[in-house]
Formats: sequence, structure tokens, C-alpha cells
Amino acid sequence: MKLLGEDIVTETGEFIINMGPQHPSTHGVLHLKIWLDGETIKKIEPHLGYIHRSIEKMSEKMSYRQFIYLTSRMDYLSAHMNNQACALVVEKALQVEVPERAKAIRILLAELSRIGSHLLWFASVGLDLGGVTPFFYAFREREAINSLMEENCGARLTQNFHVPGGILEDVNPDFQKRVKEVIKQLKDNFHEYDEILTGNVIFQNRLKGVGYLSKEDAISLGCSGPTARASGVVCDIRKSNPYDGYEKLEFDEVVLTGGDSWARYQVRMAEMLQSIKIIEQMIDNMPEGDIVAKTKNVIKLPKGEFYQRVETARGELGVYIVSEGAATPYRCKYRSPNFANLSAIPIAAKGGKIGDLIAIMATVDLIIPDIDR
Amino acid sequence: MGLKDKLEFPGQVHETPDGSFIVSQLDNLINWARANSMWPLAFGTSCCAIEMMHTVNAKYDWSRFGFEVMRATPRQSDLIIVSGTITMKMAPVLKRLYDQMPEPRYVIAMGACTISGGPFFYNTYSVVKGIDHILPVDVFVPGCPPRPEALLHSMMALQEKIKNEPYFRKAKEEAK
Amino acid sequence: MKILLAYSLSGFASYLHRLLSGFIPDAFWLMVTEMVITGVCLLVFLILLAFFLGYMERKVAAFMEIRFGPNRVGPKGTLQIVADTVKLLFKEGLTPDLSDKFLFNLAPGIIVISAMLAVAPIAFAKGFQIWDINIGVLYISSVSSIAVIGILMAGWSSSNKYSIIGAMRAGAQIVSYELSVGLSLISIVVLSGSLSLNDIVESQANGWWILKGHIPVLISFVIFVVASTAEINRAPFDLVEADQELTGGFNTEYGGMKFAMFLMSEYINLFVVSAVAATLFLGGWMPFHIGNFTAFNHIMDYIPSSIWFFGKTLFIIFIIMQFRWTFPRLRIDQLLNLEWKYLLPISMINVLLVTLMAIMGWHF
Amino acid sequence: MNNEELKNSITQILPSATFDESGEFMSVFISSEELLPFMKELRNRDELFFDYLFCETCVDWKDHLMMVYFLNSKTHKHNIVVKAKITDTINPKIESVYDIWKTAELNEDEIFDLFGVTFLNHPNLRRLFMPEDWPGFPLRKNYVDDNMIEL
Repeated sequence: MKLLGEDIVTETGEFIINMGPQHPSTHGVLHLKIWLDGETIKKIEPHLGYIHRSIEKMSEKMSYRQFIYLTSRMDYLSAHMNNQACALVVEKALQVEVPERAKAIRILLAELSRIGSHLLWFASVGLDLGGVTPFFYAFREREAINSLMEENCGARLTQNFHVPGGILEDVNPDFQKRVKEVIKQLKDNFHEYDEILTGNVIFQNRLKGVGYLSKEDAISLGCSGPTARASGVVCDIRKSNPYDGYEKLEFDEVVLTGGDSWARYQVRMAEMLQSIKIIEQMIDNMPEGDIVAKTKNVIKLPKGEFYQRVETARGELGVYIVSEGAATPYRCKYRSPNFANLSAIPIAAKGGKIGDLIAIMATVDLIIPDIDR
Repeated sequence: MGLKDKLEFPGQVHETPDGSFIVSQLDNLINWARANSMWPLAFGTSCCAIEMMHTVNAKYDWSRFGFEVMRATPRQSDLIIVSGTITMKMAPVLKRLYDQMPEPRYVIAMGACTISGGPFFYNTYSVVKGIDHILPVDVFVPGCPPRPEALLHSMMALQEKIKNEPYFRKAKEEAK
Repeated sequence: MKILLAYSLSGFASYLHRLLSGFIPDAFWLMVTEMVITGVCLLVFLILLAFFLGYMERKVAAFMEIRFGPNRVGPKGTLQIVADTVKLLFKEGLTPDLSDKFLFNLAPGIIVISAMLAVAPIAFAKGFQIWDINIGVLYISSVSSIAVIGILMAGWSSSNKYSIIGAMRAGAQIVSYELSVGLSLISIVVLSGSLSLNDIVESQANGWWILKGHIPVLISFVIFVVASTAEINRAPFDLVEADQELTGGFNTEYGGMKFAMFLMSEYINLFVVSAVAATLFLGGWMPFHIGNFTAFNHIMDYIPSSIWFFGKTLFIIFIIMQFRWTFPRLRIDQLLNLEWKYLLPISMINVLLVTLMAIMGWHF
Repeated sequence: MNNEELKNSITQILPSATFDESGEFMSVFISSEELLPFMKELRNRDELFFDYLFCETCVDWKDHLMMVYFLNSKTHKHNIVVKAKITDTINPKIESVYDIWKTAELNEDEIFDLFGVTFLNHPNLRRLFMPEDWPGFPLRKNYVDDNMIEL
């Protein structure tokens, strides 16, 4: 077939389209090159780097107090967990014991931002599949969480609340009351999400059986977080390598075996409820005391290699620091969950339609700046 | 010397500095329409895009001002809100998107990264240090990321700017 | 009654006719003048209608999405669409270099004209109709199917891969759903025994078809609303545009006034579809009557027929708008499955049932 | 399996391997030529069964490059770090582990892009982040860029 003198079909009869870097469903600047046969996807090749900001190189020039805050710009929806990982790796290397109150506040805010992140994901699933209204309902609650963050951290999105050894400042005096309000609002409105999207027949048909990812593939592709848990992989870092006192809390790791987009959807919806459960356990018995452990002004890590993993809203974030004993890291590597989850898309979407690809990208929930770093 | 002193007799047709009466009224109409109907391009690269989405939502609701029609294709949009860092690899793409938009087109640089590179100014090899190296920017919004109110303010500032823009007058001057 | 008739649309039309025939004695030229006046009025009406529906759509969306919607431009934001239109009018008219320029510029025209043609036989009020053609239903369903040619043309000539995918989807979708729309119209045609829209309205004098309790009519009403939503490419069947998949589908490369024409044709189509549904199933301009309950019927007759017609049409438009903002979009294969595996067989059986009813005289 | 047992099993596979237990995970040092058969054994032996490669990266030590593989076994729940030393810094080469863990594809693209390590038998080796014609490898210690403003 020729279009105005140009060959638009390859020799094997495939139609190549470029989805991105600017495309409404890629949630940023992901570029997917797609080989199509009619509407059926034959092959997908991701092209990255449109938001590669050289965070790893910058970290090598920054002190251990500074480099924490770069990571909130990676996966900005779980900025809090990213900062936590960096603070934890420094604490682990210095062998500093974090005060109990700081730990509790860390967990509370981390779980709140996990809910906020999943709410945004819920909004964008609806939007990507063509239903605009769920977007506004989810953002109503996300806005409440953002206001709460702002009251305590001073920022809505990139909170930058961690310092090595604890947290920057104590929370608001009426923090507990406000958290309870937000949680109540969430619980009261949660049924609306099910009514508007989960129960919709068209929505279920768009997700069920779409983008199947087997357990073996999920492990081999290095997937983590809800994407992997929907395929039956047990991989919650909060359970397997607990940090900051997650071991004392009671919550379930949501693991489903469906492997399709519908399972991924259900895992995230259930995780929101688990996060609410964690917050409810913590909020009434927050320990009193210090919020930050004493550290030197100029932190120098001992010579060696340190690795710390945390569970962000999208999976396992690993911070790998090679220290030569100086005030800056020698090498700093972020194992980003989205980078590994991205490689699931070409496999899950193969043989599907263009509409399926949108559903898969929506449920795998990629944050592109975290992929590119 | 005032305008009145120049007139030789009352009722004389004269050229005002802003063009004739009809043309300036049409200018006002067109500028009013343009200012009140800015359709942004659905374009976001990083964190600021999330705050842009918050501006869409019910609490801030930019549809009140007529910005709500977010078009996915540059051909139908009037405004590009550059929300987030622009890297060396993205810069040609952004330029191309801008070139694809029909005139008149406006640019808002949202966030510190688009103004100067922001947090990614030092020690970075891949970030464009300010999108004014690539595009002509109408309004800069500082912040990392800016609050939704700040974005709304910037769009209203852009409205003010558009309302003072000549359309017919400019064409006339170019013809001269 | 006489005073009310004087205010009705038909009274105004006949007044105009008398006035003009005083000035122009020649019958031919009188007709030409009246045609020009009608054409101008229709254009103005349709543009105002598109403004109104555009505004209504934004407000319905805002209502469903717990926000305000446009409220800064003009009182309560009513001038929002005017601003949009003036802006689009003065925007750079862009034709991409690689496009087939003739077809590219022709396509919006074809789509708008096919949408406008379908307005002709619709009865806006009692005795007020642009063209009382005796095959009105057939005419509407054939004219509205021209639009697919325009969409294919737009997609093909844009020289954009997304546009081509969108256009091919449009071809498959509109042609398939045409069948169900046609079959669901046939059931009413069979029951009322006429293809003329006026006769169909008259046949509902003792009750609207949908309220008479015939189950096949209910089925064909539902099928008509679903299939016609698909035929005019509105969500959840807007695969042809599919913002999130194809960044705009067949109109990706269009901007400025050419794009405004697509928007306008979308709203005119929406109006036509709702008007046809209102005419065929909800009695058009026919007031709400209950059998032989004369007193009640007379009270209902005092409400002008045009208000009945527009009220019913707006109600159906409101329903279709609610679809758009609630439902996620279908996938292309699900869309075609829905038509060929469900709607088409059901409507075929439905037509059989209706025919049986009509032959046996089981309806009233 | 604890570190001692892991050490025993690994010494059986590769007697020349050396160990370092100072960090959180036990590190195994091997040379780059031995990588692929060694990794295959780690993945396929039932008592080791490292099926999850959760991090793959490279460290530039100026005189040599060190490939770092973080391995985890989902069934046995043990972790290990494999470090393969590449002595040639001008034209570094190593076998790809894509056949064993599919996640290596993008990770190795990234390392090729930022460190310039060529992976043999990689299905689609390309510059992932930087433009194709970008000079130099940014994460190398000897990388110079005139546009970079250093603090």
C-alpha cells in the first residue's frame, strides 16, 4: 500500500506506528514503536530517554543530605517512598537508629501517598479507557491527601520530608484528627469507585483476559509491585524485607493469580484498603519522642556497598550506593520498579489490539521519569 | 500636544494610533474570543503534569475559564503548557510539536525545570537549561512543581496578554 | 386556541407566506425566495443549535463531574462556545504539505452537508416542516450514511497513520450499525404504515408508540438509541476519534475552522438522531395524550407542539450525553461483536415480530 | 540457604570464584569470561535456582569496569551479588544474560548506553536513553561534556 508515494507498510505487510513521545495514553514521554497487522499488535519496541535527566550522575556529585531530594522527581507519585529509600540506605550505612516517632510518621505518610498514587492511577485508568468522570471522583480524594501533605511537609507533590536519621520536622498538632478525616472521606466514598467503574460491564470486558502475564514471565522480566502480584508473584518488600517497623503491623499482601489487566486492577484497589488498614492501626498509637537521630553535619559513609529496597506504589525501588568513604557517593544506582515493569508491556500486549495496549499501559501504571531517571 | 489640537475641523476622519474604529473593535472581539478559549495541548513530561491534572479537577476546575478542552493533537490546540523537564532528546520533539500548532500559539513554561533546568541545572549532561532556548515563552510559572493556583494565575496572565494583542493592526503594520 | 395557534411556528410560517405573496406575485419566484429564506433560517438555526448543544454538553459534563463548568465568559458561561467559534474562525487554516489537498478540504464540507440534509424532513412542530416528503424515514437514513464517505476521505487524505486507522474503523463501524438503525426504524414504519414522518406522528395521536406497551417497540427503541449513538461516533462508540488511542482519529490533522465543522456536524448529527428518536418513538410534536381522557388531552394540547418536540429531543440528547461521560470506550472487536452477534439478530427477530403483529392486527 | 551453603555450592560450580561477605548480600567475584556458563548454573541448579535478577548495573573503577548482578531466588528466598570484572576499559565486552533473565534486555541496553559495555549475543543492543550520535558514555568517570556546569 502506498500513501502519497510513500511506503507505509513493511515488506512483511506490517504497519508501523509510533506511539509517543507525545501521546495522551503514555502518561508522559514514552515512545513505543508498534508493528501492526490491521489492528493486531505484532511487536512493540520501547524507545526511552526523552526524560533522562541524569539523576545518577548528579547523585555522584551531591552530598548524602542533598541526593535524597533528587529522587522525589523520579517517581513523583511515590516521592515519599523514594526519599525513604535514600534516607534508609544512609542510615543503614551509618548504623543510626531512627526514633520510633519518626518511623511512625514515615509509615503514615508513605501509606497516604501510596493511596494517593493509586487514586491517580484509578483516575487515569478511567480516562485512558474513555470514561472521563471517574477521573474527577478520584481526584477529589487525592486533593484531600495532597492538602494533608501540604499541611505537614509544606509541599503537595514532592514532599522532601526525610533527612538521614529521621524526618525534617514534627507533624502538625492536629495531624491525627486530619488523617482521620481524610480516611473517613476515603472510606465513605470508596463505594462510588466501584459503582462508576468496577461494576461497569464495558470496563470489565476491556480488562478481563487482556494482557496476560504469566508468573514465570513476571519473574523473568523482573516485575515487582502490583504488576507482579497480579501474576501470583509474592514480592512485597514490606513483608519480605521489612523496614521502618512494617514488621509490627498487621496487613495482607494482596496476591492474585489472574495475571491479566483485571487482576492488576483488583490488586491496586485492594491495596488501597490495606493501606487504610495500616493507617488506622498506627494513627491512634503514635509514639512520642524525638523525630530525628543525631548525625554529623557532613555525612561520610564508610567504604563499602549498600543496597536498600523499599516498596513504592509501583514496586520495588532499590538504591545501590558504592561509597569510597567520601562525602559523596562513588556510584549511585536506582533500581526503578517502572523500568522493569516496562519490559512486561511488549510481552503482555503481543497479539492484542491497540485498545488492549491502552488498557495494559493503564493497568501496569508506568511513571516515565522513573524509567528514564 | 493632544489629539484635539491636530484636528482641522470637527468630524475629520483621522488615523488614530490604534487603527480605525471598526478594526480596533474587531481586534477586541477576536482577542476576547482567543483569550477565553485557549485549548491546551495534552502534553506533560514529568511532575508538573500531575499538578496540571490537579488544575483540571473539580477543586480548581480550569473549565470555568474555558481551558477545559484538552486536545491530544497539536493541530487543534492553541496553548502548550510545557510541564516538566525538557531533555536534549526531547527538545527537537517539543519544537516539532510547537511547529505543528497553527497560529496563534502560546507557550507557558511551567515549573523550575522549564525556566532554567531547576534542580537539574548543575552536573547534568542531558537537560535543556530553560525552554526559552527552544521556544518563545509567553508566561513563566516558577515552582517545583507550581501549585495549581499558580498555573491558573499564569493562564489568566496570558489572557491579559492576549487581550492587548493587535490582530488587524499588526497585519497593517506588516503590510507597510 | 386561536391565539396560541398564532404563536405557533406553523402560524408564523403561513403569515410569512401571505406577506411574501403580496410582494411577489409570480409563484416560481415566490418559491425561490421562500427557499432562500428557509435555507438561511436553517443555517442560523443549526449554528445556534450547535452553540447550544456545545454549551449543554459542557454543563452536563460538569454536572456529572461535580464541578462548575464554564461560568466566566458571558452570563453563566453561555458565551463560551461563541468564543470558541470565533477563535477557531480566526485560527490559521492549515493544510499539511503531504496531504491530498483537494480531498482534505472537501471532507469537512461533505460531513457537514450530509448532517444538514438530514434535518429537512423533520417535523419541528405541528404543520411546520421544511420538506414534507413521503419517504422521510428512508431519506434520513440514506442521507446520514453519506457522512462515512467524508470521514474516510478525511482520514485518507490527511496522510497520517492515526487518521487512516480512525477512518478504517469508521468504515467498519458506521456501515455495520446502519443495519440496526434501519431495522429498528422499520418496526415503527410497519406499525404506522407510512414512511412519512408526519404520518408517523399522526399515528401516535392516541398515545406515543413507546407508551402503548408493545414490547417489540421498546426493544427497537433501545436498539435505535444504542446503534445511532454508534453511528454518530459518540462515546462509548467513539473509536473513530478515540483521543487516548489515536490522538484524535480521522481529524488528527485538522485544525481551525475545518475542525469546527467536524464539531458542528457532530452536534447536528446528535440533534437529528434525537429528533428522529423523538418523532418515531415519543410522538414528535404530538402532546401527551391518555386514550379518551378528553379533559386532560385538551390541557396538554394547550402546550405548543414545538415545545413538545424540543422537550423530547433534548431529553434524548441528555441521555446520549450521559452515556458519553460515564461509559468507557469499547474495543473495536467488541464493538463489531455487539452489532453482528447481538443487535442485528435481535432487531431482525424484532422486525419479524412487528410484522406479525401488524398482519394479525394485534396493535392499536 | 545461608551464606555458607551458598559458598559451597558456588565453589563446586566455579572453583576460582572469590567471596566477600561484608555487605548485606554475599558478593561473588568472577571474571567476565566465565560469566555466562556460571550464570546458567546459578539459574538452573535446583538448590540455587536464582530466577529473579532484580538489579543489573555497572561500576566504573577507572582501571576496570565491574558488572554487578543482584540475584534473588523466589523459591528459596536467598540473595547473592555476582560481580564480573571487565579489565578492558577501552573496548569492554561481556556476554549478555538475556537468555537467562529477560529483564536483562533493557538493563543491558542502559549499561551499553551509559557505560559503553558491549553485550555479546544481545537481541537488540542500542542506545536506550541518549541520542544515537551522543559522544561518550555519561556515567564513566572520564566523561567530559563542555555543556555540563559542574558545581
